[in-house]
Amino acid sequence: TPDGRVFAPPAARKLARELDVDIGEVEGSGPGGRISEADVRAHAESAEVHDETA
Amino acid sequence: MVVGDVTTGTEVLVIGAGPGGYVAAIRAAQNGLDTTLVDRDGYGGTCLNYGCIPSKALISATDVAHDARNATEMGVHADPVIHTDEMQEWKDGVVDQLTGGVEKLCKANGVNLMQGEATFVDDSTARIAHGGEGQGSESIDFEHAIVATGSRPIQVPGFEFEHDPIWSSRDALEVEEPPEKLLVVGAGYIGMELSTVFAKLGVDVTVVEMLDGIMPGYEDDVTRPVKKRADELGIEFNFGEAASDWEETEGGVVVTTEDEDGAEYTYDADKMLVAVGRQPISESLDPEAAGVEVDENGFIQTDDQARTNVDNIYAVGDVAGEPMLAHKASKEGIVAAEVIAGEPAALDQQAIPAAVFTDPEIATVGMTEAEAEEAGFEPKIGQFPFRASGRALSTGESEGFVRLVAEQEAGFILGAQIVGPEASELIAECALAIEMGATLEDVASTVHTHPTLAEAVMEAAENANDEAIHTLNR
Amino acid sequence: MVVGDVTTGTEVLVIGAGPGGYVAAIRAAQNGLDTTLVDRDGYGGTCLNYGCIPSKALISATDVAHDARNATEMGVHADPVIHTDEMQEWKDGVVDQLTGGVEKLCKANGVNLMQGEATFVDDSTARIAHGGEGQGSESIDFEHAIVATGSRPIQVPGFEFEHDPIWSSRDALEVEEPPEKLLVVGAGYIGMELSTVFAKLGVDVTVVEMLDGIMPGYEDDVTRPVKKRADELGIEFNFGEAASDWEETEGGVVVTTEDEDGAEYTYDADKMLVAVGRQPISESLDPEAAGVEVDENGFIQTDDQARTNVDNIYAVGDVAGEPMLAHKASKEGIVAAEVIAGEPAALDQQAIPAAVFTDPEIATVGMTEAEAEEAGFEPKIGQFPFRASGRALSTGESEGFVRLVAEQEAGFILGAQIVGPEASELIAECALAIEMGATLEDVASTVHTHPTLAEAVMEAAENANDEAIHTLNR
Ligand SMILES: Cc1cc2nc3c(=O)[nH]c(=O)nc-3n(C[C@H](O)[C@H](O)[C@H](O)COP(=O)(O)OP(=O)(O)OC[C@H]3O[C@@H](n4cnc5c(N)ncnc54)[C@H](O)[C@@H]3O)c2cc1C
Ligand SMILES: Cc1cc2nc3c(=O)[nH]c(=O)nc-3n(C[C@H](O)[C@H](O)[C@H](O)COP(=O)(O)OP(=O)(O)OC[C@H]3O[C@@H](n4cnc5c(N)ncnc54)[C@H](O)[C@@H]3O)c2cc1C
Repeated sequence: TPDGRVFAPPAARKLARELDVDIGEVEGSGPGGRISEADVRAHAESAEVHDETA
Repeated sequence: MVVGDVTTGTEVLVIGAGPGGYVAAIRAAQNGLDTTLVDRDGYGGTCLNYGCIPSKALISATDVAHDARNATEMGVHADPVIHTDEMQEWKDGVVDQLTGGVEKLCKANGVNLMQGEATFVDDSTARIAHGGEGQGSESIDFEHAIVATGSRPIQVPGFEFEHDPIWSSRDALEVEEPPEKLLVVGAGYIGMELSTVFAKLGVDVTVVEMLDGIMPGYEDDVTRPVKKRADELGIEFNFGEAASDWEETEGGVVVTTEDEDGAEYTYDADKMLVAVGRQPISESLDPEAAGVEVDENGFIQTDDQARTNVDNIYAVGDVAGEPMLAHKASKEGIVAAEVIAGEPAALDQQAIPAAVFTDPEIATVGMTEAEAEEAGFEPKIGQFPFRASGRALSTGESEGFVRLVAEQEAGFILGAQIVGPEASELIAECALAIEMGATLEDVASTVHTHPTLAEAVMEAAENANDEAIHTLNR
Repeated sequence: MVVGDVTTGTEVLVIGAGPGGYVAAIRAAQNGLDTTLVDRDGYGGTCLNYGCIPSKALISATDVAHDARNATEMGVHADPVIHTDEMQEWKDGVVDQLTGGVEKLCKANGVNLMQGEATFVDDSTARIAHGGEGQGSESIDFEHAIVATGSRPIQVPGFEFEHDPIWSSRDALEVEEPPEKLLVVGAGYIGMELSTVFAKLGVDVTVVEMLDGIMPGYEDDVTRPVKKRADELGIEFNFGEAASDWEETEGGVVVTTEDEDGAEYTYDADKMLVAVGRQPISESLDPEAAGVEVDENGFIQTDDQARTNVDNIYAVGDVAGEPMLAHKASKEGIVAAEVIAGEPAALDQQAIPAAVFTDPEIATVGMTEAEAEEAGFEPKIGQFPFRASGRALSTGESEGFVRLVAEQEAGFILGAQIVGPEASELIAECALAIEMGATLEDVASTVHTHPTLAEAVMEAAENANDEAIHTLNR
């Protein structure tokens, strides 16, 4: 988005902080790319997989 | 007698018991932190004692009378009389109940309460000066401090509040006998809320404002219904003038104002209310002693965790900058307390709503159309006028509208502007929509109870998508 | 003169111009469909003419008077008088403005309007019988039909509304001269709303109800504040009795009721309002002629696209089943129109809110705690009492509470029950929360304007998570 805003509910934003995920890098599966908690979790898990395989 | 010096210790010292401080203290204690809350004045701060609550109480009381007086169209005939002393007593009762509640809640959550003025000694010690009988002071060591010292009304040089006929908002809220003529300097939200109260009390109110309209932060069409209602109430406005001088007369004042070109005007009044803004309170605390930086306006700069430049010191509420609103103070207080407790909290809200309790109310959240454009969005606008709302018509108040601002592609809602009945309540749904990343379609698809004012939010969303039922889509 | 038979054609025939039908017609026309809307009575249906709107108008007018009469605590002294004839005139003006608006909106969107009673001939033809002067009838061919014929008050055998002292809700809403004593049979929401209006008009109101409390669909603690207020208004309740007989006296009635054990009681009154529920209107339309099935209660069964058992015929609103609410009718109308237009619409809403405009108001959406348990959830409950709300106290109305029901794990909000000031408006945020799949944390993290009643929704969410600031968490 033009102002760098991420469309994600507060709980998803908080989860991202908890999991140390940069929410700006999460791909949202909701309408218009809205990010859900599940998206944040999936991103965190795939990041872990990357870390392990790297 | 001066009490000797004792030093105590606390994990979290919260300075100031307004909506920033007391909320921070309660949340800190809920998180298991040993917490001390100190205030030199009443629990609840400006908001509960001299701000939000007393002003809203007087607005409600005068509204009940005003509504009854203006309901002949509905077949209701009444000639209400307001006994200002009783109204004040009731208002004080409401304030006492709430401030007493704050005290109880603090205690129930295990917050240590302290009465006194805090001054930093260094970044881990403060001195608390007790006023009143048992005068004296004590030192307190802290691991973390939360500064929540709030704000005070700005004084115009020469128009200091110690002069009897010159009122601050606090003085105005305590009036037992309304003046016949009141001059209000400043048409910001506090000036407008109070002008309305006094006009409804039958006072002859004149407003002088330096800028060229009321509540300049808001869009013209948003303030227009408020200006119109104020005109109907007989409030007289003089824009483009600044108060420059005053003189006491028998039992009143003559105030001189000046316009841009230096032309002078004079106004007779019994009292004069100066409401030209508020400024942070930080000096008595001596933040510099703790190494905390204060900007040229007296505000303490903080990051998105409410932290100052000093690692273990936080600042929240009015002293930490705009918007100077109670709920912004509380939000920051919660975040500061949670960060101290080690939780992943942050001031990550997309938007902070604001309400003005004028007649009719104004409430906004997030971006205006212009702000959305500036931010690089191509905004999509939806609007619904209350005159097309069955609920608004059936309550006899149908001025105003709901406007939603969304981004073009997915229709994510970016902002809302509401002027009209219960605007302050209706904005809650809009704020949730923004935080949730809701789209116009989400709001339009949510079933809204009939007949309610909240349907206007749904219709505005439909209107943005050219699908409104109860207004033409253009 | 009988006008000769003409056959016209339309893509979509909408039968009934209430909130189900007129909304369906407007949306169908917006979608480019050639649409005809027929009603045998006024545009706006029951809701605008004899239901939601007139009842809410009378509630508002009597509230203004009642509030002023009960504001001495606030220092407001008034002795309002209500001129019922003027109140009726005002109410009629509101109704006319809205029904006129519906007509204009239909025309502006290109809907063909027709006056008359529709009867199905088969699944692609209806006959429209015109009443009044230009009597006669015409045939109309349709590709799709939307049945939106609404409902009527249930008549208790022997207590038919044609008897002068026996009122339906419609009669009650048109009263120019309030009776001295009114007996209300039925303590459902319509009975309670109207009892309150009449009590506030100074009428001596007695309510008789077969069940053992008011508004039995709601939880006890939700109706309690309403019952308490009704008691304070002097309304007398007699539960566990059913009206069994009545007799006319000079200028009034004596009504006999019977309890479970057959014991009889009698009540004197000037008028008697029977408000024991509503039933669908389908017979005049002859749905069977089109092959549309009607269940034993007269409701037309529909699927989640508002479609009946006949492919090109839809049914929406009261005739299509519970909940019999205007906004449910409108939602179904929109879905039917969109499905006909080939859009992927469905009645997929998670919840339909409902409001009762008693004093105080009740509003609910989604599941109660018991319903959540039944559905297999382990519900998490959060509650906030309005007596701890600064806004509620500062308006002088602090009865009631907000309750949120959520599921245990993620905290998804499943339902809300609100009783108290502006409950009908506050439920909008809760409905959006449910539709968005918001969690308790989402609502708690959304900044809510201070001081507002909507803060109670946020505090209830915090309370469910043991994090409320302004109430104790247990
Ligand atoms: C007339 C009026 C109406 C208002 N209406 C609204 C409204 O409707 N909605 C809204 O959101 N906002 C409203 N506000 C603004 C609102 O009151 C403030 O935003 C809010 O009070 C800020 O909270 P705070 O905790 O930052 O500070 P404050 O509430 O100002 O509290 C600060 C506290 O700190 C104490 N203090 C200061 N220095 C020291 C020290 N050195 N040692 C110990 N204690 C100290 C003070 O005594 C005070 O109690 C209104 C304000 C006014 C004046
Ligand atoms: C006193 C009262 C208060 C109420 N308050 C509320 C409230 O606050 N909120 C709420 O949501 N609901 C309320 N309701 C319920 C609400 O009025 C109904 O749910 C709503 O009107 C249903 O809409 P509808 O379109 O299905 O039917 P209706 O509004 O009943 O409209 C049906 C229309 O169909 C016409 N019609 C019927 N048969 C034919 C035919 N054969 N040919 C042509 N026309 C025909 C009728 O003339 C009528 O105009 C209230 C009801 C009452 C009585």
